[in-house]
Order: sequence, then C-alpha cells, then structure tokens
Amino acid sequence: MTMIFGIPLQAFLGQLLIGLINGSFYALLSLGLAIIFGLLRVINFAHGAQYMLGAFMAWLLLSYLGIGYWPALILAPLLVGLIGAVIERTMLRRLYTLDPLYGLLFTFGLALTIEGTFRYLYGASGQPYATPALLMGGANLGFMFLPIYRGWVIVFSLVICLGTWLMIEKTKLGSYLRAATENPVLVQSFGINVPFLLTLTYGLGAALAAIAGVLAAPIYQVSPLMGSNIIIVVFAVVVVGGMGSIMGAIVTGYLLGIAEGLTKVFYPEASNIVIFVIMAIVLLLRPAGLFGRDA
Amino acid sequence: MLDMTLTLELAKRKERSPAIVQTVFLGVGLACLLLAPLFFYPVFLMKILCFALFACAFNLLLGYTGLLSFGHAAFFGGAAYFTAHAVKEWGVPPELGILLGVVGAALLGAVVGFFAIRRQGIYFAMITLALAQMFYFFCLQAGFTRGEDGIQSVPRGHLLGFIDLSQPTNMYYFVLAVFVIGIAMIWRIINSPFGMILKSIRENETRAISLGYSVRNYKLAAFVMSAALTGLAGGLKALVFQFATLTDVSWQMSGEVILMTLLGGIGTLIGPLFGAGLVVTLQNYLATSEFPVTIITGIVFMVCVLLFRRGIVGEFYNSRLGRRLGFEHRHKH
Amino acid sequence: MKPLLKVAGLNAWYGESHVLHGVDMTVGEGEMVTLLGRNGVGKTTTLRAIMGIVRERRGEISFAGEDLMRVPLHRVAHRGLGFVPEERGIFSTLTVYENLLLPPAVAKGGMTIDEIFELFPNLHERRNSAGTKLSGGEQQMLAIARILRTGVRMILLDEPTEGLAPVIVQRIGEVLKKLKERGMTVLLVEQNFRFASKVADRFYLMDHGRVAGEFPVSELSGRMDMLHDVLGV
Amino acid sequence: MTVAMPLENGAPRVVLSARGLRRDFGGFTAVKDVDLDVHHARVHALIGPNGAGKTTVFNLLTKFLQPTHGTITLLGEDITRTAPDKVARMGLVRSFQISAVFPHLTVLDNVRVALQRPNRLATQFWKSLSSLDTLNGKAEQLIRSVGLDKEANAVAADLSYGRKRVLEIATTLALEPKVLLLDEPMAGMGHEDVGMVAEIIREVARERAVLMVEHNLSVVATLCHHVTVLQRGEILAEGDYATVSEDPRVRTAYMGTEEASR
Amino acid sequence: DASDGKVKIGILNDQSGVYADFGGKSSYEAALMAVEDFGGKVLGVPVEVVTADHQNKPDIASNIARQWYDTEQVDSIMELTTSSVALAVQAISKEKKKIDIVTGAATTELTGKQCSPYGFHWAYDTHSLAVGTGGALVKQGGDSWFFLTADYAFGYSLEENTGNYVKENGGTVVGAVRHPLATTDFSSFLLQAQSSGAKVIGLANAGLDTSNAIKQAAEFGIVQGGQRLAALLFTLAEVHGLGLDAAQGLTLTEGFYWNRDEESAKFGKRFMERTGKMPNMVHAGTYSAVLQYLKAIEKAGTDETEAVAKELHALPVDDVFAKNGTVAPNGRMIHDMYLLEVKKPDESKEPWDYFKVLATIPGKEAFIDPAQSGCELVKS
Ligand SMILES: Nc1ncnc2c1ncn2[C@@H]1O[C@H](COP(=O)(O)OP(=O)(O)OP(=O)(O)O)[C@@H](O)[C@H]1O
Ligand SMILES: Nc1ncnc2c1ncn2[C@@H]1O[C@H](COP(=O)(O)OP(=O)(O)OP(=O)(O)O)[C@@H](O)[C@H]1O
Ligand SMILES: [Mg+2]
Ligand SMILES: [Mg+2]
Repeated sequence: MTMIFGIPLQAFLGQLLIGLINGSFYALLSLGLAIIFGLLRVINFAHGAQYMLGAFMAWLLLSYLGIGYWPALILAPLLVGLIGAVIERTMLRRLYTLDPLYGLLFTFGLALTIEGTFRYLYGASGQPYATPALLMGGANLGFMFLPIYRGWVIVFSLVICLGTWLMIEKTKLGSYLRAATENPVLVQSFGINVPFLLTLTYGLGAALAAIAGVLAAPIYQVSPLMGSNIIIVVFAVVVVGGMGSIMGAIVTGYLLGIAEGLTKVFYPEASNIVIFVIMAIVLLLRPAGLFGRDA
Repeated sequence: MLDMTLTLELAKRKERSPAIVQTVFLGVGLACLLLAPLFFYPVFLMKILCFALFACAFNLLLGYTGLLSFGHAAFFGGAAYFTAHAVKEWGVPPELGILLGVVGAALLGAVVGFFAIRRQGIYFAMITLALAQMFYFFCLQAGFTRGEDGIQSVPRGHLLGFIDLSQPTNMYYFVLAVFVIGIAMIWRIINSPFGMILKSIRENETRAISLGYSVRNYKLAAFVMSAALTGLAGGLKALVFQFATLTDVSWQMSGEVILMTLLGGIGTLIGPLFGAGLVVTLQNYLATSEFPVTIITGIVFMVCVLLFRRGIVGEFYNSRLGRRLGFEHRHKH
Repeated sequence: MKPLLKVAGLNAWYGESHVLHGVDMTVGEGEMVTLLGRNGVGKTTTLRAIMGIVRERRGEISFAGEDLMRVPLHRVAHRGLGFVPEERGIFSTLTVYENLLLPPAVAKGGMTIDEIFELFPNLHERRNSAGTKLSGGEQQMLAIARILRTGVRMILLDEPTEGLAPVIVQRIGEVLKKLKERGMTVLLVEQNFRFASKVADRFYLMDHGRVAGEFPVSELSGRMDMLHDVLGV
Repeated sequence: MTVAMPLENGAPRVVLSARGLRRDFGGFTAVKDVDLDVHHARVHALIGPNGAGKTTVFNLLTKFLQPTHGTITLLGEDITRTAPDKVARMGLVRSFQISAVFPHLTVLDNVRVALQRPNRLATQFWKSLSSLDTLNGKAEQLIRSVGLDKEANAVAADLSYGRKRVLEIATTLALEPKVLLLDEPMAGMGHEDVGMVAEIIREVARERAVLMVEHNLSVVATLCHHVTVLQRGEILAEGDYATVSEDPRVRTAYMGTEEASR
Repeated sequence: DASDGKVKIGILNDQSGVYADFGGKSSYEAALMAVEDFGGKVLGVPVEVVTADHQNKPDIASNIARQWYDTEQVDSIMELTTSSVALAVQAISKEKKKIDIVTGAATTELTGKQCSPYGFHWAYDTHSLAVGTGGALVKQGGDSWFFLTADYAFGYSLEENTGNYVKENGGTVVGAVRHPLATTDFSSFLLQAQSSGAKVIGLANAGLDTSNAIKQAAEFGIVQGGQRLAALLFTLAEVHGLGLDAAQGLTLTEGFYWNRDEESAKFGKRFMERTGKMPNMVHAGTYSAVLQYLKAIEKAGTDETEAVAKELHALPVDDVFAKNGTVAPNGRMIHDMYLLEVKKPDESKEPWDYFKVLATIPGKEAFIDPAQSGCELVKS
C-alpha cells in the first residue's frame, strides 16, 4: 500500500476530503466577514452568532412550521439577512464615523445578546436536526465512506463562494462596494445610494453566515454555543488570508480547513491551535497576510 | 491609523483646571476607599480593585496608545496562575509571588506584542485574541494549572513575613496599596514624555516614523507595560480569592475588561474603576436575579457603544459640571 | 443669464464651530465662476455645503429652480451637480479605468472614454494600474475626468491645480475652456489666481465665511487692491 | 534668474547622495538610474511633471521604500538598508506631499513631540509631563517663525489645509535636520504663506541641505541654487534654474508654453 | 434547635451557561420539592431555599458563597456545578465551618486531597462513571476499546479510569486519540476510531463535544457498522437534546433514571410538571441531598454544622434517588449506579422514555474505596 507520512494513502485522501469539509465552513464564514469588513470596516463579532442563528432558524422553521431543509436553505439566510439589515439600519450605522473598534465592540455585545437569548430560551445542549432525506446515506469512495450530505456541503459552499466572488469582483456592484469602503461620502456624491449599499452588504454578510449555519445544522448539534466556538478560529483565518481580497478569504478558508484536518491525523492535540500557529508564522513572514494587498 | 482620540488633559491648561479641585477629588476618593470596608464586603471590594487595576492597565493600551487588545485575559489569568503556583507549590512569600506573576505577564506580553504590533487596528485586536486563545489552550492542557479544577486553596501568606494576609482587613489594605501604586504608575506613564510619544504614534504613525521614532519599539514597550500591570492585577486576584482558574484566561474575560473600560470611560484614568465596580456589582446582582447574565451584559455593551461612548467618567468630565471643575475629556471622531 | 445655482444666506457648521456665516452667490447657466479666498475662509466648506456633504447647514440652495436643502446626498448628483474634492478621492482598490467608470451617468451628454483619454493621455497609459499608485497630478486629472463622463450640468471643482506641473495646469485650463464651450457650468475654488483669471468669467471673494466681493473678469485689473487686501497677492 | 551660491570655504560638501537609484513597481519602473548629490547649505529643487517619480525618490531616500537597485549615502554612511526611523535620527527628515500632522494634538504639542527626541525626552516614562516645559521656549520660537502663534493652542485638526502645511514645516524644522526633504511644501498655501515659507527655507538652508519638490516655478526660481528635472523616472536636465528653464526639453515636458506659475 | 429561626439552603450553580441544562434552574426546583416533601419545616422553623447563578466563574461563586454564609445566614450550599467552582466553594465552606453538598461537579478531588469534614459529594464522580461504563460494558462483550478523549485533565482521568476497568475486566484498549476541547468536527477522529476496529468507542469528553461526536458517528454509520458508542459523561438532558435518531445504541452511566421503577417514575412526573423536563442524576441528586440534610438536622436536633455533619455521615440514605446509600468518612455518598443504553426510536413508548437499564453497578464497586481516596479524614 502506498504510504504518505507514515499513513496509508487512502486514509490520507480521506482526511484531505474531511479537511475540505471543515474548510467549507471556514470559507463561507470568512467570506462573509471579509465582505462586511471590506465595506463597513466593521469586524463583525456577531458573525458567529449569525451562523448560529442560521442553524437555529432552520430548526425553528422545522419544529414550529414544519418547513424542511430545502426551503430553509433559502428562508433562513433571508431571515437572518433581514435581521442583519435591520440591525445595520437602526444601530450599526451610527458607528461608521467612529473608530472601527466601536463596531467590533458593538457586534461583540450583539453576539452576547443573541447567544444569551438562545441559551436562555433553548438551553445549551442543543437541538437535533436531521439530514434531509435526499442526502441521507453515504457513498463508498474506496478510500473512505463519505456521507452524501458532506459531499453536498463541499459542492454547495463552493458554488456560493464562487458566486459571491463573481458578483463582487466582476460587477459594477463590486466596484461600488470597494469604492464606498474607501470614501463613502464621495461615492454618495456621485449619486450612489451608499447607505442602502451598506445595509445590503451587512445583510449579505449575515446571510452568508446563516447559509453556513443551515449547512451545519444536520452535521453539528444546533446549539447556541456553536457560533462562539468557531468565530475565533475564523478570525485567525481572516488574519492569515489578509483581508485584501475576497478570493483570499475563500482560498485561505479551504486551505486552513485542510491544514487543520491533517493535523487531526498527525498530531491531534495541536489541531485547535494549528491555525493560530500558522497565523503567527504568516505574520512573521508576510505581515499583510497571504493575500493582503499592502506590503 | 486610529482616528479616535480621547485625551484627559489635566497637567496642562493650569489656568482652567484648578489643581485644588482635583486634589480634593483625589482626597475624597482615597478616603472613600480607605473607609469602604466599614460598609462593604471586603472580598467584594478587593475584587473590584483587582478588576479596576486590570481595566486601568488595559486602558493604558487602548485609551492612550489606541491599541485594542482582545487578549488581555492571557496576562491577567496567566499571572494569576504564576502567582498561585509560586505561592502554593514553592511556598514563596506573597509579595514575591505577585512579582513573579508580573514578570511572567510581562514576558508573555513581550511575546504576544512581538507578533501583534506587526499589524494595526482591528487586525491587532484579532491577533491578540488568537494568541490569547492559544495561551488558553496551553493553560487547559498544562499540568501545573490543574485543568478545569484550577489551582485551589492558595495560601495568602504573610506580607514581609509578619503581616498576616489571611486577615481580611490586612488583605484589603494590601490590595488597596498595590492598587494605588499601580494607578500612580499608570498615571505617570501617561503623563510622561513617553506617553506623549505614544499619543502621537496613535495620531499619525508615519509622521512619527519620519520624526525618527522607532514606532515598533514604543508600541511594544507600551504593550509590555500594560501586560505587566495587568499581571499585577492578576497576581493580586489569585491571592484575594486563593485560586487561579481557567475563567481568567478565557476570551470572555478579555471581553469583560473591555466592557469595564468602556463603561467607565476609555482614556480616563479612573474611569475603569467605576466600570469595574459596575460590572462586578452587576454580575453579583444578576447572579441572584431572574435575568440571564449574558443577555444583560450584551445589551449593556450595545447601549454603551451606541449612547454613552464616553463612559461614566468621560460623560462626567464632559458635562457642564465637569468642565466647570476643570476636567476635560476630548473625544473626537 | 439664467441662474443655475442660487445660494442665499448659507450657514454651515462643523460640530460646534460655525464656519459659514451667510454665503450668497449665484452661478448662471454656462458660467464659470471662481471663488477666491485665503486658506481656511470656508471655500471648501461652501462647496461641500452646496453639495450636501456638510449636513449641518442652514439657508437656501436652489439648483435649476429646485430646492436642494432637503435632497439626500445621493440624489444631488442625479439633479446634475458633480463634485471634485480637494483631496481628489481616487479609489486605491480600483484601477484607473474602474475609477473612471465608477460614477453612474446621470444624464446624456457626458464625454466618452475615448474623448477623456484623448484629453488625458497619461491616464490612458496607466489605465490598468491601481488608482492611488498614480502620482498626485495624475490623480487630479483622473478626478476631473471621472466627473466629465457622467453628464452633469455643473461641477464644483476644488483647487484643481494644486500640486500640478505647469504643463498640466495649462492643460487643465484648456480642458476647462473646452468644457465651457460645451456649455458646462463650473464653480471653481482656486488659490492659483493667475490660472483662475484665464478661465473664469466672474469672481467671488470670500472672507471669514462670507462673500466679501464680486466682480467680472473684465474688472480684474481694477480690483487688484481689493485682492491685495483680502488675498495678499 | 539664478540664485547666488553661498560661498563656502572650499568646495560645497555633499551630504546626501544617491547612485544608480532605481525602483520598480511590478512591471513599472518609477525611478530609473537616478544619481543625485545634495549639498550642504544649498537648496536643491527636484522638479518634473506629475508622475515623474519625485515623491518616489523622496520615499527611497528616506527609506520609506526600498530601492530595487542603487546605493544611498548620508553624511558618508551607507543607508541603503537602514530603517526609516534610523535615517531620520541620522538627520534626514522629510515632509509629506499630503499634510502630515498629529491631528488631535495642539499646535504646540505637535512641535514639542518633534523636539522631544533630539532633546532626549522621549523614552522617559517615569518623568512628568512638565519636564517637557523646557521645550516650550524653543517650540514657541518655531511656531512664531512660521506665523502660527495665534493658533498655538488650537488643535491641529481644526487648522485649514494650508496652515497644516505650515505646521508640518515647523515640526520638521524642530528636529534641526542636517538634510531636509520637502515634498511640495507650498502646495495649497495662500500667497502670504508661500512667501513666508520661502523665507524660512532660505533661512534654514544657510546651515543645512534642502531638497525640495515644488511646482511653483517662481519659488524655484528665486529660492533654489540647483535644479534637477525628472521625467519618467529619469533625470532630464540638471543645473541652475536659468540653464534648466532654457532647455527646450524641459519646456515641453514640464513648463509648457507660457509661464503658468502663480 | 435552629440557630437563627430558620434553616437556609443555597443552590449555587450555572443557570445561564454551558451547564444550564445539566442542573440549572431545575435543580432549584428539585430542592424546593425536597423541602415540600419534608414538610416545609424542620425543628419547627421554616426551611428556605435561595439560589444564584455563578456563571461558571469561581470568583463570583466564591463571593456569593461568602456573602451567603456571612451576611445571609445560609447554612449550607448545594449543587455546585463545575469542578473549579465546587472546589473553591468547598474550601470556603471548610474555612467557615459550613456544609456543602456537591451534586453537579465530577472531580474526585472533592473527596480526595481537597476533602472537607463538612463537604459531601452526592450524585456521581468521574470514577463511578468510568467504572460503570468501562467495567460493565466489558462484561457485556465490549472488550476492545478506542477512546476519543478531550485533551485536558478531565478527559485524561476519564480515559485512564475507564481504561483500567476495561483491562481489569479482561478487555483491551486498542488506541486513543486526544481531541481539543470544543472541537466541532469529529469526523477525522471518528474515522480513526472506525479503522481501529475496536468494539467500543469511548467518548471521554463532555457536553457539546460528546453530542457532536455522537451525532457525527451516526452520520458516518459507526453504530450500524457494528461498533458501540459509550459516553462517559452524558445524562438524560443531553440525550434529549440529541434526539433518539442520533443517540440510539449509545451506552452511558447515570446515578438515576426516572423510569427505573414506580417510585422514580412518580417523582419524575412531578418534576416534569414543574420544570417541563424529566430529572437527570443531578436533579434527583440535589433532591436527595436536600432531603438528607433536613433529615440530619432533625436527627441532630440542631442546625449546628458539626452535629449535622456527624449525622450526615452516620445516617443511611434511602430515598427516591438512592436506595441503600451510605456516606463514607471522606464525604462520598456511596450508592448504586446504572449502566444505561439509549433505546431505538421505535422502542420508546412515551416522551422521555429513553433508556434501557443494562446493569446496576453496586456502590461499593462504583466509588473509590475511601481508604484509597487520599483524603486525610479517613483513618486507615
Ligand atoms: N472637519 C472639520 N472639522 C472642524 N473644522 C473644520 C473642518 N474642516 C474645516 N474646518 C475649519 O473650517 C474652516 C474653513 O475650512 P475650509 O476647508 O472650508 O477652508 P478653505 O477656504 O477651503 O481653505 P484652504 O484654502 O486651506 O483649503 C477652517 O477654519 C477649518 O479649520
Ligand atoms: N506604490 C506604488 N506602486 C505602483 N506605482 C507607483 C507607486 N508609487 C508611485 N507609483 C508610480 O510611480 C510614478 C511616480 O510617482 P510619484 O508619486 O513619485 O510622482 P511625482 O513625481 O511625485 O508626481 P507628483 O508631482 O504628481 O506628485 C507614478 O506614475 C506613480 O503612479
Ligand atoms: Mg479648501
Ligand atoms: Mg509627488
């Protein structure tokens, strides 16, 4: 049998694939963060909470309205995006003229509130959410047993990431977004409705988080804590990527997911800090991050 | 570059700031602290003082250098572990134990700072958060911290060999003394030539470089000082409560100290004291009430950021009364 | 001449500081008017207040007969008013080309990209580099060029010659003249008095947040002592 | 018009020199084979069309950018690989094309911050702020010399653009640099200030070297002893103003057909 | 008689954090039920129960504990979820000569090196869980083990204790993998466990980690593949959160199951009416602790600490939670534990009918021999 680093090639491939699944979540989440940061200069600490909200929304839709996975995949992000938009409209927007750290602090408070509310209402141990019937079961790939649902996660996240990237890089909307990041007042003086654009962006970022949440619901326990567990890692992903580019956020997300996955095989104890270690190394060698623009 | 400025200017503009008013305020404040144990629960007061010192040290970085660290819990909790371990396992006297905590926190600060100052603004915040999280995992796994049990039953020992710190009153005045010394040190750093350079770096980093200041060294120095003073608070807390646990190194603790500083007033010297007092009281009160703590904390955070950015003390300085008394708290965007 | 822009009793504030104390001026259709004044008298603020970027303002502003006071900033451009700020506002994350294409066209009659590149060959040469990688002068050209595409009827131009090489200043002068031929209305803020005298029809002199004087270009030579008093020329 | 060279004992001393300076940005070469000698007690103008690479040369000389090729010598020392703050400490100080002040400090404090380092009052975290009062005399003198005395206690952010530029010059001078690099110091200034700043520069240049970028040709003509014209990153012409301004290449590339100076 | 005209019991636990389901507000309900069942009064004075949320912060817990003891005449504190809190409060109680009865925390330190003459450990501990699941499962044929262990002291001790019992009973441990705390994705680890070929996969972790591991094991078809999952710290509350679909076939140990017999079922239904959920061992344990405490006061005729502690050590425990319980000199309440298996969805006949009792582990086997505990109170 072929061996790689002392483990069979097949197992190695399996772990690679699993890393990719993890990476799908990182990519979706860091993408949303990068978009929100890019335009609003807000580090959205509530991103984890919005991810959790997405998952819970799916669960709530199912248990109270009987709405299943597929509609939820659209409805939940829509709802979360809407909530995000309302928050941006009513509160977050007052902070743009201030130092960016206030945005961070506000969303931190928001995250605590959302998470606390769900913990209060639904407890910490989480809720079950079943895999949709269509994606039940698994496929034997020869080197591993791949649950079909996980394959779906990879494919769907790739589609969403690429779609978002295309929308931002290749359309006029994207250049509005990028320009408004630098000088919103000027862009507005050109006749572009920047406030609306900002609302839209925050809503979009939140919706992306929610998509990740819905995708996660059948895999992970739908729990109020699921967001805060992942968000700090995603921050590190973002630092490694450097928030210069949307593509950077996506690629780094997948790469670090794989790196983490492989660490789980070779040195499991370090798998939660491997991303932080990579972050430190990247900071030493390329302070602006892998894809950061300014040197 | 951070475009936030919060300056407390006491030393200058003597014509507008009758030094007497401030001396009176200082005197009354100190008297209150000296008499407080007559009215309040000493451990509760000591906890406030520890957190206040923590928040003041944190504020040294945020309020005066413009660096938002989201990882200060590492220095606080780290120092608590170092002190607790030294006192309990090696049997060193309390003052030495605290000193070890401070040194440990400073070293930790040097390492974290070394990485973090490479980036600015929110990146800085995220890097400190991530590194602190690494330290959290280290504490979780390292043997000497005893995992989730924590280092328990740490003896308070005898200060200078003869003052019995297990007496609450003795302990309280010891804590108060350390607190006052810590604050005095922070005040001195802020209102020093060095502090002035920090301020200018926050204002315009490139210009500071072109004036010949090695910005990185200044930032790192400020970071290490803040970490060391945070360590002072952490070591002290370990002695007050006689344990050191994971709570103090968790990222939620880093968030809490920000809340305290924000509530009290970023960039004000004594604001964090009020912030800490309020948060500790709130947590104690909420513990026995029906309200879920996290929700309330979160809402306080949001309201603060949206409506009272200057914090309690900042708002006071900025009020008509505060200005009349000669305080000034500038907050520009 | 029909007035296109009419400003009356315009006051403006930055927080607590009161900067404009009742500015009155009119700019006729197709006219090129220059606002002169020392540093800090409020020239930039006047433009920003007209545009609606400074929102703490009081008074009357009407453009083509319409009241602008209540129009939100992003609708002002659609009424036909464009603004080129002093600090140019080139976007670093966009290329020169994307910068040019950024402002949406609000009316017909704007220049085409080809016309613009003809006017500013430098921009053509560097069209694919990032906006802020341009030199100061190139940025200024880009800032002006960008507005010309949109088809606005009037532009507010804040110190367009600042920091430009004499050849470029000359070129900008020519551009302004061409714009005038096309019927564009311009309100220009300028320190470079000699440059202004070549392009402007009329001058307003500002002092302390007010208009201190007004004269057509023909009277320029007779007003030198006034200019001396107010500008120190 | 030619500005008379100050007479020095012996040959004018070169304090800052660059040889074969080059800088590429991706595929684009912003500065190419530039040799430059800046002399003590002379005002040296660097002019050229926009985008010629003047600011880039400044950034290279002050080490805010690393040259792709070439060497830079300051006061006899090779500084090609030195950090920017170190270069500043060695006596090479610059101003920026876009004004650079400490926006929320007062004018006085802006100048004092600059004075702190040369007076060894920067790292003392144990001393009181009033120890900086010893700098007040010097600071006020500088402020007066640039005509900012009325605004001495104003916050820098509240100054108009032109006044900020003046303040920046005052802070630059505070360091008593041996070599002064000024990037368009008069841009955006009113006429009075232009005259005043020109006078200041003339004054300081008696004792030190000045290299400045300026588009205001009348200033260049009356102030500068030596002119280097850059075009597309390369040196097009060099000499005193009279010589350079007669050069037909310079006229087409930079000055244009008519005097458009202020 | 009672010192200050009433007996006051404090229930101090996590009511808003990660362990809020584990004990939480419902533990307070359980305490109230015990007081009611006892008659509301002891020695003729009223019994009062107060409660506080320590938010998993030992410093808050310790502040509250001191305040309760010093200024609010609280006589004893119970529940005490999470070991750092339990140890800190036990130290204070010892110093203040007050009684504490821990039902929420797992660490054996409470009755080991850090034991207190006034401190009691009631419901379970890491050792009893390990013995229950490890020992008993081997006897049922699960003789080769692979551990998924949370990478910190708690996880190690569960793994080590369980491993020892597995080996003692003739089984083998074929491997282990250490995963970081708060891991969300377990698939890598599960694949390793799967390929190890072990009959039992032991989950030496807690809370959300365990839930996620179980959920993902179902996804990867681990149980269908013939392997068995054994959770080392998992209770009814978490099984409820996971749902039977994901949890079916899981083995675990608890000190209580509401559907164990008629009496427990009656208690469970009463509890359910008040809280909306069935009790787990922490809730039932708290009920038992309060009840026993009141019995001891009555027996001692006073609420004075020394006397009550003495009675608590002496009195046998016989209530709905523990049938034949005794209290060892180190404060450990020794009682039977139950090895449970989660039913398949179609086996479950009513809501909350989740477990089959596979075996009863006698107290003597379940808990550390007091003489070996390291507690200095035990005279050898
Ligand atoms: N954002 C601001 N906040 C507070 N004050 C300001 C602000 N911007 C400008 N000012 C002040 O308002 C006054 C007018 O400024 P303005 O920029 O309009 O002057 P200007 O005539 O354009 O000067 P310059 O020729 O230097 O550009 C100045 O005193 C300036 O200090
Ligand atoms: N960081 C950079 N990356 C890429 N290109 C750059 C960068 N900095 C400058 N350039 C390019 O180098 C050329 C020279 O720029 P520089 O700013 O030095 O011009 P300048 O002579 O100072 O012009 P001006 O008089 O307009 O300020 C310009 O074409 C500019 O676009
Ligand atoms: Mg202006
Ligand atoms: Mg330049």
